[in-house]
Amino acid sequence: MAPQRRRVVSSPLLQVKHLRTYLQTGGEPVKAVEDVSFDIPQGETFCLVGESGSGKSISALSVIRLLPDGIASHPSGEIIFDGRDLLALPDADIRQVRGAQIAMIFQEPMTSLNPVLSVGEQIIEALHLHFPNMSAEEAEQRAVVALTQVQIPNPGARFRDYPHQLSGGQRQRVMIAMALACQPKLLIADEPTTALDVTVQAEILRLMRQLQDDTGMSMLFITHDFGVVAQMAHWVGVMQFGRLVEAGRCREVLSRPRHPYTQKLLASVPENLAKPDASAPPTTVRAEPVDAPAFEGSHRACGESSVVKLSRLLSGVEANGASSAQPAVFAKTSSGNTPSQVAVQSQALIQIRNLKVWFPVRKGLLRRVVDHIKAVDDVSLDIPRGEIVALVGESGCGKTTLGRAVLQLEPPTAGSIKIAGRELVGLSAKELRPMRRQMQIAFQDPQSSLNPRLLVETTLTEPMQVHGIGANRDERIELAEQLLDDMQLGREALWRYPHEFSGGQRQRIGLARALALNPEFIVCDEITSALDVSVQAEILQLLLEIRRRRNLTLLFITHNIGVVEYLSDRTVVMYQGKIVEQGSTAEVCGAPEHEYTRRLLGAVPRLVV
Amino acid sequence: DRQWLKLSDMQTALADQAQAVRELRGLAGSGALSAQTANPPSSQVAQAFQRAYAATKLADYARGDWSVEAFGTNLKTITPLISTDAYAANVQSYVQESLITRNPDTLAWEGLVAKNWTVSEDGLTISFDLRDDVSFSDGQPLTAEDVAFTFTFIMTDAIQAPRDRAYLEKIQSVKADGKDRVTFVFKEPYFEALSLAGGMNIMPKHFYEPYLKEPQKFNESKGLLLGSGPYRLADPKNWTPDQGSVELLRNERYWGDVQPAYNRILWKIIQNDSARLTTYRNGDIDSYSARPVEYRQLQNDAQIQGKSQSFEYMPPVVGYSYIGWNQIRGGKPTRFADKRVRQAMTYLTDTGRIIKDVFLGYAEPAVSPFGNASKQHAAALQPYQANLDKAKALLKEAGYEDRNKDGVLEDQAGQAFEFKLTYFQANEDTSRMVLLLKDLYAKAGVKLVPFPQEWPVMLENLDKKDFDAITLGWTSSIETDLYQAFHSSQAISKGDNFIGYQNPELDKLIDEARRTVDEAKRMPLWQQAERILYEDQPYTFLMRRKSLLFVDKRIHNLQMTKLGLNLGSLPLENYVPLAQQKYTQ
Amino acid sequence: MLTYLLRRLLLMVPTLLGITVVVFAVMAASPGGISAQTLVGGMDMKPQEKQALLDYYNKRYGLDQPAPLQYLRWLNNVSPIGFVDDEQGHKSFSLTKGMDLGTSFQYGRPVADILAERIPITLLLNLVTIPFTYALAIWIGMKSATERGGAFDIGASLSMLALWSIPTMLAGVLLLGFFANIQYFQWFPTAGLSAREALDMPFLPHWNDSGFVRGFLLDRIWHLVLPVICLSYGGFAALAKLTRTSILENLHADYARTARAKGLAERDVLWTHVFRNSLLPLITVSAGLLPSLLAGSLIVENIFSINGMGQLAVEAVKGRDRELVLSITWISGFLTLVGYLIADFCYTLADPRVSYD
Amino acid sequence: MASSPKPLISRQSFSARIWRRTLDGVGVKFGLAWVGVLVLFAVFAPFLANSMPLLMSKNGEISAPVLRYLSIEDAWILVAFFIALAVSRLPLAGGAKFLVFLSGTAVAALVANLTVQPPALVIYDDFRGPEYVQVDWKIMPPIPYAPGDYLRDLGSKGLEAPFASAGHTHWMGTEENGADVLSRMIHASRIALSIGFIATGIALAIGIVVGGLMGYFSGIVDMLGMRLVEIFEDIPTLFLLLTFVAFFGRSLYMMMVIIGVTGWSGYARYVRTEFLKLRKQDYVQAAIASGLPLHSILFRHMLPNGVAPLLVAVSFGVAGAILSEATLSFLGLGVVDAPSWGAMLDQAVKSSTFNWWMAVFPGGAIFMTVFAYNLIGEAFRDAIDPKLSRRNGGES
Ligand SMILES: Nc1ncnc2c1ncn2[C@@H]1O[C@H](COP(=O)(O)OP(=O)(O)OP(=O)(O)O)[C@@H](O)[C@H]1O
Ligand SMILES: Nc1ncnc2c1ncn2[C@@H]1O[C@H](COP(=O)(O)OP(=O)(O)OP(=O)(O)O)[C@@H](O)[C@H]1O
Ligand SMILES: [Mg+2]
Ligand SMILES: [Mg+2]
Repeated sequence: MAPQRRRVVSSPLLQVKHLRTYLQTGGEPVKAVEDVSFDIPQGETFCLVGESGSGKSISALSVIRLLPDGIASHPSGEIIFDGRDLLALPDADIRQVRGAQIAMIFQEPMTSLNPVLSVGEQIIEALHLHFPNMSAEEAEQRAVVALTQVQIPNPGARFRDYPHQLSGGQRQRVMIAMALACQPKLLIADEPTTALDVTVQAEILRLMRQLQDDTGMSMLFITHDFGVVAQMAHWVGVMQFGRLVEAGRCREVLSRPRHPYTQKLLASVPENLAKPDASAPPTTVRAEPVDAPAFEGSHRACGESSVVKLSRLLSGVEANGASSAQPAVFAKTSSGNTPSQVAVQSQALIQIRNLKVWFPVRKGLLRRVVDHIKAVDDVSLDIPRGEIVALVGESGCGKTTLGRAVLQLEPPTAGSIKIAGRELVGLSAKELRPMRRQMQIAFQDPQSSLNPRLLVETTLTEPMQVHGIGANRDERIELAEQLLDDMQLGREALWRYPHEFSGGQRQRIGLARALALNPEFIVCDEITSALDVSVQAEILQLLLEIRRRRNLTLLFITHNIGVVEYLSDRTVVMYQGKIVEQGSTAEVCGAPEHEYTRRLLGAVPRLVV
Repeated sequence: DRQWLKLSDMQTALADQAQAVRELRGLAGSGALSAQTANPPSSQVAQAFQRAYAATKLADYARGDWSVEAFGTNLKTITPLISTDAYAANVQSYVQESLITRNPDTLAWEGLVAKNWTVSEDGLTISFDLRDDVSFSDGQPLTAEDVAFTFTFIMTDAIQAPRDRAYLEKIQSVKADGKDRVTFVFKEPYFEALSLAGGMNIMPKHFYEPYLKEPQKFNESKGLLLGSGPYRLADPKNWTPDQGSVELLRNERYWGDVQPAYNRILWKIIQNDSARLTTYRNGDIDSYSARPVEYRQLQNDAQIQGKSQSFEYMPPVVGYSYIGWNQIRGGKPTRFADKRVRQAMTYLTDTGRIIKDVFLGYAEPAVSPFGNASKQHAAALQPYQANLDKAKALLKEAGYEDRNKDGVLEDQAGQAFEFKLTYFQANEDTSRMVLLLKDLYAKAGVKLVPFPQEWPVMLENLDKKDFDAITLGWTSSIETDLYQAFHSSQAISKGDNFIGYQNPELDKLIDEARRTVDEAKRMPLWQQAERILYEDQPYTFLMRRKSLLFVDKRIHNLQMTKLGLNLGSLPLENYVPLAQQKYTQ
Repeated sequence: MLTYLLRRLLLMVPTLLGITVVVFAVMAASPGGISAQTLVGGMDMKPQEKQALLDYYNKRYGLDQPAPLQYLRWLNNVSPIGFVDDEQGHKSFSLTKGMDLGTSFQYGRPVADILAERIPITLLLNLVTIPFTYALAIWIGMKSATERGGAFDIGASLSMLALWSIPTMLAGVLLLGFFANIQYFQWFPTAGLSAREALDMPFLPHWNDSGFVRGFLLDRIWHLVLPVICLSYGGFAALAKLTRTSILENLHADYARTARAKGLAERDVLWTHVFRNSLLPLITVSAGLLPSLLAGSLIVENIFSINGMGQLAVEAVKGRDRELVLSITWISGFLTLVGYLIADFCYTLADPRVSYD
Repeated sequence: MASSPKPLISRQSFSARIWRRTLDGVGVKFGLAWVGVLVLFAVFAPFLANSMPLLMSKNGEISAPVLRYLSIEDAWILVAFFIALAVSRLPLAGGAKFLVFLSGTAVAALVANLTVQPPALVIYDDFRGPEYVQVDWKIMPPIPYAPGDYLRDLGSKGLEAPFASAGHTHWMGTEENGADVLSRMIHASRIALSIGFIATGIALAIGIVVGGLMGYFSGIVDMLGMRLVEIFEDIPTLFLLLTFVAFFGRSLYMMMVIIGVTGWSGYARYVRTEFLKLRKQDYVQAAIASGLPLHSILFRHMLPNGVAPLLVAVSFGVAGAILSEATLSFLGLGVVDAPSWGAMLDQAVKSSTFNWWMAVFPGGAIFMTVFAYNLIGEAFRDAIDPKLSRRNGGES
């Protein structure tokens, strides 16, 4: 999906030559950008990719000179824009360039708009600034036009809305409208879609391409998603440790990466990840205390075995009836099962029936409940023992709530949840406590998922102690050390605090904590969403390995279809609190039945090489 | 008429004796038209106005300007009878007058509104002849009816004047015989009958009579004040405390033989001591009464000295302070019920030291309730001299010894001699004195625990007789009645003999003296009573404190009289010479 | 919005009841209570007269009844709806009986009158103080934030902290001693809220044949200078620090960066974008500032001889004046709560994100 | 890892980092130094300023009168100080250290109560009497006047300026009753330290429990809790103080308790908001999911993470409590006889003849102490929130 149109290249609009940006923050200066050079031709898009902290944003901010004066310095470099060296311009002149000729949009649509000014005011502000002679009505018209351009419905009315009244996608559109209002020659977009849903992302990306075609502007586009790169870029630059390690035509870089770092990055993309070795020894060799059916291990080991094929076939049947009432579907599914499949179903570790989690909306004098947010609405789902079930869906569709409800972190409004045949709903906190051993959860945000005040050791052994695992402290420490071994972390990590680890390492510790009680079932809530691709790849591989060794059952919540395809056995698609489709991953992703699933899959930017 | 209550309202300016003097005059009456003097000098000036008249003859005498003073607390009301504080009484003294007044030089009574008076043989009937030219500030003439009305008004139960009623209830009736003659009839002979009858502030009938129908309105009023005095309120009905000051205007209709000098009398309310002194420094108030420590320091302050005349004097009516030893607590006699213990405590209480260290010599030791200059006092009695050995001996005799060698005495039962001395918290000099006493008593192995209290709490404890010892002060008058504080009858529950002191011999003497109208016979009785008190030491009498006063130099004709300094005494004798006048209105 | 307001007002009821219950209980149990108060008024009375006075109080306030009953009686008097006695002594429920705050034991006057006298004075002080405090604090906070790390910032931060640490009474006495004293600088008056002469002057300053006449207004301002300084410096320092913090936070907010990317000059970023957002926390704080000024004024009122609520409150407590204390506490509590409510309401006006319904 | 450009591997714990960052400034060092000096004064007050000799020899017999006159409180504070010193050297975790210290001081208090029996009455004049003058040699404390020694025998009249008294030296003059101001200043540092810490400690304890419960449970608990908070916010502290003083007499401990009991509402609000935020944190959810007991969740997982910003409020609260004591003295409710800065400042403020030494020294000490606490609080706040600090550029 490369850009549809190419323009004849004259001279580059922007030339960055040997740019160095150092940041002074106390001790050693941070060499955020080291000797970076690239050109952006008129009307074309240059994509900067690279992992977090590689200097992408700083490069972009250097171009528009938005780095704080006090801390940033440029020991060398030139930024030639339209024949002028931006680095040499005085402040007053650079302000004329900013906004008018170079505009910038940022990653966080939630916070990048001033909450107390209406969106119209914020657009008009830019217009007034750069076209001082423009009358108020004209400015207003231009603003409405800009909003129309970015396809905001009913722009005349939206004009007076405040940012919080818009959805994330709409806000990002407003940002774009604001940037484009003065018809800049260069648009810098710093991860403009990272915070958005895939479906929304797809629309925004399409919109940006279209606007580029219409206006002929150039773009400096920053992302870390190669799928997005493939869609947007004419040119690609790959950054690592502040250096541009590789740059070139998009197609060439993606198909024939020369630098090892680029190669590594591309290999880490889930689509390109090697599936775990199918010939690995069956997990049954590891003695598990739980009554795991012997066939579980072989299930994965024989890859596309007959069972899987059969299940896919069957799930096709399910999918047909997916839009009708769920329980009925289930009845149908189970009734249509072959004997072996029935065995699997009846062995389902987690059985969810007609689960509802409604959040009351209270209003009025007495705070009476007038309505409900139906976060999870009548969901029935079986999670077979030993399988990885992926739960996908757009933001806010109720994935997290479902996961939390299964673990009884959110009291369900109605329905039943059974783990290994035991009912969870309605248990008191005290009765629940011993059950908690069997089910755990891991979270998305590596920052907040570990208690910053506790040693890793405490984090891992405290639950063990509560649940009486390990006879004494030494034994528990021993167990914790084994866990860290499993997680491919050094044993000495036990004696450190969470902040002393990188995001990926912390995510492993989070997993270790979840595993500490030796549970049968773990809910993984977007555990890789905040991570770079290469780190994500490591975590995913680790997860599969552990699953293999411990015969774990996972509910894997994500919205990354690549990850789903790589990891999961079954996929469940949620939409507005309901399950709209479920079945084996290959089938759901390969032949989506439901309209929404199709849309979701279509929106995923793919790295087509 | 002991008003120790007033001490509480004057917390910040306890030493403000100048005010006490004025207040006394307010109660006793002010100024008099001499009916006795047969031939007044050249002019027709009455005896009571003679001093004021003399002042007008001084070379630099001038009328005009204002007198500006400061009050230390906020006034709650200035309506007579219901007001309780000395400040209000001070204001009232400029507005209302009584029948007779004391001569500052001779202390003899002189007529003011009354021309002259006669006392019946038995002392039970007193008749006053009124001047016929007296009128209230609103122009209405003052007649005998008004005097009779005043009595009726006070005696009306609905009017909240229990205090005044308590004094006047010895009077049986007050009758107006025509316009100019009024007769008081007493129920029994009473030594202070004349001052009681003649000292009553005359309230205009036409002004106050309506409130007999609406007593509640009177009781809640803030500024209902009208009289025949030299000054008046601008609006006699509507003064309110939130004005933050009290201002009196010259009574243009004043009937007196001499018109006062000042155009206005103004009192500012300044609660904070240092603000008050600063205001005085800045010349915004005319006088400042200082605590001993301040006074001594200000003596060396050039700025103050440059603008002030300073006075230290002992007014004849100054109150005395004492430590009262509670003799009965919870129905049982305390250790202070033993006379020897009380005497020992007095020996330990080195008043000389207290006067020297705390009051810097600006006080004199008190022997008894009677002042040294009073005729009630027997000159032979000398204050107890501090004597540690005597005190120790007395205590030993009473059975106190340090039995466990911890430095504190114990009685036979092993109970340590430790007691709490209750005192009112807001007075610095008292706190200093208590700390000194603590150290003095410690030398004999007696442990004093200072116990400062808030006023209402202290009153409650007094009322319940729930204290070990207490230090307080009584105000005095020219002649002091012992009945209230020392008579056995007052020891019953709510009386003012809160220390539970009973001595039948003393009771008899007090009763006798109160009945004796003849001064020559009465005084020996008081002196006998004093001797008993001296021996018994129900109180340890501490001292009488001098008034320490700075007055702005622009105020002229300040003189010392037998009643103390004549600052603001009525009829007004002070004035500001033309050159120094500040206020023109 | 209306339901929100109503709800908030309803929630005040239990709080106010709670306050009065606590205060009443403490009052009832405290020594030197009401009965002692009657003693103060009746020191020179004879026993039977005291008894009569006590009877009068008993009848009026039901002092002989158990405390809970007394409380209910008080509550009934104070609440705008409740039971009334008609001539025959029958109780009937009335919706229009009005509030009766009772009569102060100490002053012998209706509490409402006393409050009506004092509240305007305190209000005047606060009304003058608050804008003054805010304006200066915001200016200083803003300047230090924009010049962060500079000499002004460090100097201002330190002096704000130092100001905050000065005991009010010391400041008051020093101000009085140096700026209202003939020995140093007699620039300001020592006591009260206006000079006697000024009461006779016209309102505005003007010239007449005897020279310049400062007029009532100027005189009042002149009297207010020192008390207002004393009253405000502490809160002012705290506010300045808060402003600085808040502006710093917003200077680095994402939307500020967006504004800069538009090409706005730093000054415009500050004024059009940062400033309004930074004011939001100040609104919350201002709710608490109001009652704190009311309470803090006791010392200032004493030093500068101003008859405000602070003095009244202390006098009332010291005199165990139950009706007065109760009224002052519940009214100030009520005002505090209303202050919070107003602050929240202002917040909705200032911040479009917040809405109550 | 490419994603972590700065190797964050450091051995410091979170609190140690905050502490280090807090200490990293001139102001806070000054503040801590001042508080440290106060602590030393408080602990060694009886040896620094007292009327009796530290050591003397009479007829060849050597005695230490200071020790004989040491009060129970003196002894207890001394022992507690040394226990604290010793414990800080022990290789124990923070919590354990604190426990050891607490139990140690509790035992010390008990022992002191049983063993220390100073004379019930001290007559300071005697120390200048023959018994203590006719000695072979004696060592006096640097300031040879006890705080309660009103120098009666020397005829001190009180309120004498520094060095103005004849025959005896007073570095900071004498106060109203004639006692040495410096001596009282030194002894009063105890009140200054303890009133701040104990009052704030009480307020904090109540605030944390109430606020924590409100924040964790929310719902109806929160509603009721908030009403309670509002009630306590609206009842004037002064009112309670006046009443309680009438109840129980004046005592320092009473004051601390009342300032504490009435001051918790702010902390409760604070903790509540903090807990409402923390409750949603993943690690708290994880703790719940692990089936940890409530007290562990509240006090181990939530409190330590919510307490840092609270501590800032505390340091300002400590400063505020000291000012409260001064205000109380202004109202005439201060402690009697016991030395206190507030009471001394009050003497300066109340006396109309402005005695500068009474204002400058106690007023200065109050100012310095409050300022020191405020500096510490400020530095602490900066350390917690690096965006606001003057030193760091802040990561925009
Ligand atoms: N304000 C700052 N102060 C100091 N260092 C900074 C600051 N901002 C960024 N850095 C450092 O500069 C380097 C480059 O950061 P930059 O924001 O450009 O990374 P990035 O490639 O945009 O990463 P991401 O994908 O996470 O946005 C990083 O090491 C970062 O830690
Ligand atoms: N405690 C709550 N109270 C009220 N509404 C809630 C609550 N928690 C979640 N919701 C609502 O329930 C819906 C589902 O939320 P949920 O967090 O489960 O979505 P999600 O699918 O996990 O989204 P994302 O991908 O963004 O994490 C959302 O509309 C959310 O606003
Ligand atoms: Mg970035
Ligand atoms: Mg989610």
